[in-house]
Amino acid sequence: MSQLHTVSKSPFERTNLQSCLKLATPGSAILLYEDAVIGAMQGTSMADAVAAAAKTFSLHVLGPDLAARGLDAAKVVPGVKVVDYAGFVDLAAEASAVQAWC
Amino acid sequence: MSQLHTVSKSPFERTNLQSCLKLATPGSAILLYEDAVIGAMQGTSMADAVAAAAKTFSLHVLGPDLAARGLDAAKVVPGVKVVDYAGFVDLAAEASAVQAWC
Amino acid sequence: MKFAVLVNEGPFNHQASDSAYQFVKAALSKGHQIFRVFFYYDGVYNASKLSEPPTDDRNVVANWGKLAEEHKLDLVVCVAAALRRGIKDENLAAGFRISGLGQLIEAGIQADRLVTFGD
Amino acid sequence: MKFAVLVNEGPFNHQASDSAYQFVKAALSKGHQIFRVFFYYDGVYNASKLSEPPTDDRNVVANWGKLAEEHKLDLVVCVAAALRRGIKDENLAAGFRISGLGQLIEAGIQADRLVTFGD
Amino acid sequence: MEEEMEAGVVKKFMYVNRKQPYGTVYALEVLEMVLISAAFDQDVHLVFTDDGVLQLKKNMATEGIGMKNFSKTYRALEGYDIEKLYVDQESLDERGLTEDDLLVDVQVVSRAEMAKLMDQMDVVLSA
Amino acid sequence: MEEEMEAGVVKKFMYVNRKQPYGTVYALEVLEMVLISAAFDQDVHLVFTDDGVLQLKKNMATEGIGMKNFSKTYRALEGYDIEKLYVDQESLDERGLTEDDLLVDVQVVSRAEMAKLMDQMDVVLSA
Repeated sequence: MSQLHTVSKSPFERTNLQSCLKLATPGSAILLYEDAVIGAMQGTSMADAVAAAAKTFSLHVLGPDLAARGLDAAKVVPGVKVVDYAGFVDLAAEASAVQAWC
Repeated sequence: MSQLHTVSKSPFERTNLQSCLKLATPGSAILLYEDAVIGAMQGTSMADAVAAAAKTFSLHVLGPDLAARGLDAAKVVPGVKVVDYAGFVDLAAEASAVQAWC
Repeated sequence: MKFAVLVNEGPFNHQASDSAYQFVKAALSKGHQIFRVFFYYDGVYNASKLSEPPTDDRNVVANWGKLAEEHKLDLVVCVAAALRRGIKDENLAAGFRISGLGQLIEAGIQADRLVTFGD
Repeated sequence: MKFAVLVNEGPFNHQASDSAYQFVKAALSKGHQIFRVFFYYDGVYNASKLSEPPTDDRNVVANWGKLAEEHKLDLVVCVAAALRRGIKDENLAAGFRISGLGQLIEAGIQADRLVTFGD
Repeated sequence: MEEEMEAGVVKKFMYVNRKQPYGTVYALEVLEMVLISAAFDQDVHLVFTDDGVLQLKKNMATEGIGMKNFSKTYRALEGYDIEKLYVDQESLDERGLTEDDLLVDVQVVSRAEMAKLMDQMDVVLSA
Repeated sequence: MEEEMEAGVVKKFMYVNRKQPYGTVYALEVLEMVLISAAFDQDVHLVFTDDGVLQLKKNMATEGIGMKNFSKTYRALEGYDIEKLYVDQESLDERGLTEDDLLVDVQVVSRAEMAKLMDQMDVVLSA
């Protein structure tokens, strides 16, 4: 059982996701939510890095935050799983602890 | 007369300084204050980029914020000028407008 | 499972309190228990009963209060953080109580998971 | 020269209000005029008279009030931002007044420079 | 009132939007500033750069996060004679967006053009 | 009281400090949390990474910004039996700092070691 890491700020605006990727152990779950969801989209300048991360970590993105921002859940980077708030709860329950990177 | 651009957040934490450097016109004044002052120090991983920027822009850093953080004003990147709050006021007065990058 | 939730940002300026609220609702729907919701840093502003958002938008403070009433949630505002920021009994919204940081540590010990929202 | 100042963060959580205060003091010392200090977004929390910081630290709210009294500063809190966040006449600190966003635009027009502090 | 006192003074105001909607309140509260400055008959410019371009994204559906969708307001700006909206191409590119993704007409400019425009302003309000 | 109720339960608590002092209140308010968790006899770990390493910088002089210098508190932690302080070498390097720049004794570890340590925690509080 490993941790769930949550990231809520945009990776275009802050370095939180970078720090998280450096300090999360391989196999950990990571959830992008709030402004961080842009990081899960195909076609962005960081999509390749995110696709690579999806091979090391169990990467998730919060669907309601995608929808609010007009981002299409069908166009997330391959390997990233879309979850709702109930899925967020499940991820937290399945983890050994939850670490917020804001 | 060109603008004064102010940056208050750490360039290690946010991308504000990067954005500022992309959108400020050459010759503009830039002031690093609050957490942004770490960006003015020698020996950091971004010191070379800041030294290069100091050739394009009139780069300043707020001394009281350096001192508060235990950072030595004698060790700022060459070309960066250290000012106090009165100097901040002068920079604002001399500019055509002041733009905050937070 | 027993969850504890920590909210670190005020209402409106950041989405953190909204996300925490949605998380708590989802956890309750799934039959989990919410041991406590603790408000720290600017999170204490979520407990201001004077908050009056535009009527066509959600009311974060009132939403927490209603949820607390329906599910007997323990909403605790940190006394030290609150005093600094001007949240006291006289402007404390219904459903919240003011107490010490020990309540957060206790939540960390008692709950199976502590989930943090906001910086 | 005539300066206007905009403060966009609350006290304590961010340094913005402290920096704005130091800037205003320095500008006054140099003989400049402060046309108005406007508080927007979470900046409205700077006007909470209930704020009680630890006695061994600075008191941001009281400092603004004192400076306003000494130099007849016009400290204006945005009514819309304040209502949302629970700042009203009943908890408004001395030295501040609540008014519309037009006061900010007017300050932008009237002052030679508008200087913003905080996100 | 103040409005009359100011008659005749028209300054170039620029609102620089650099943040997404919903994650923070800035986008919404900037719009409130924008509408007021139009009432003061100022020369209003709106710039969307960095994550700010996401404020103009089509198809926002906010029911799931329980917040109000305020993106209609951008469409209403024209009615207030606020028609100078600028987006920089680089910020769109970085986020995998094109002009077609935006819900209002904007001028898409390069970063260099945006920089030049910014430098001509009298008052810059950013978030 | 609650303290007694909890007697015997000792969890691994970790405080992750990622921000500078003074620019925000996080460093100061995290210390308040740390001191309380010591009073609850928990197994307390403090991590300083990213800009958080600057919280431990020697020679802070805050008179000029009008704020209280609270860096003495880090020195007092030992008196509360809080002795597990970790800093990662990479964060120091990026900021041009060395262990000599820090005002308290810490364990300097690699990012990989810090990652492993984090993964063993029961409760993680970050700022």
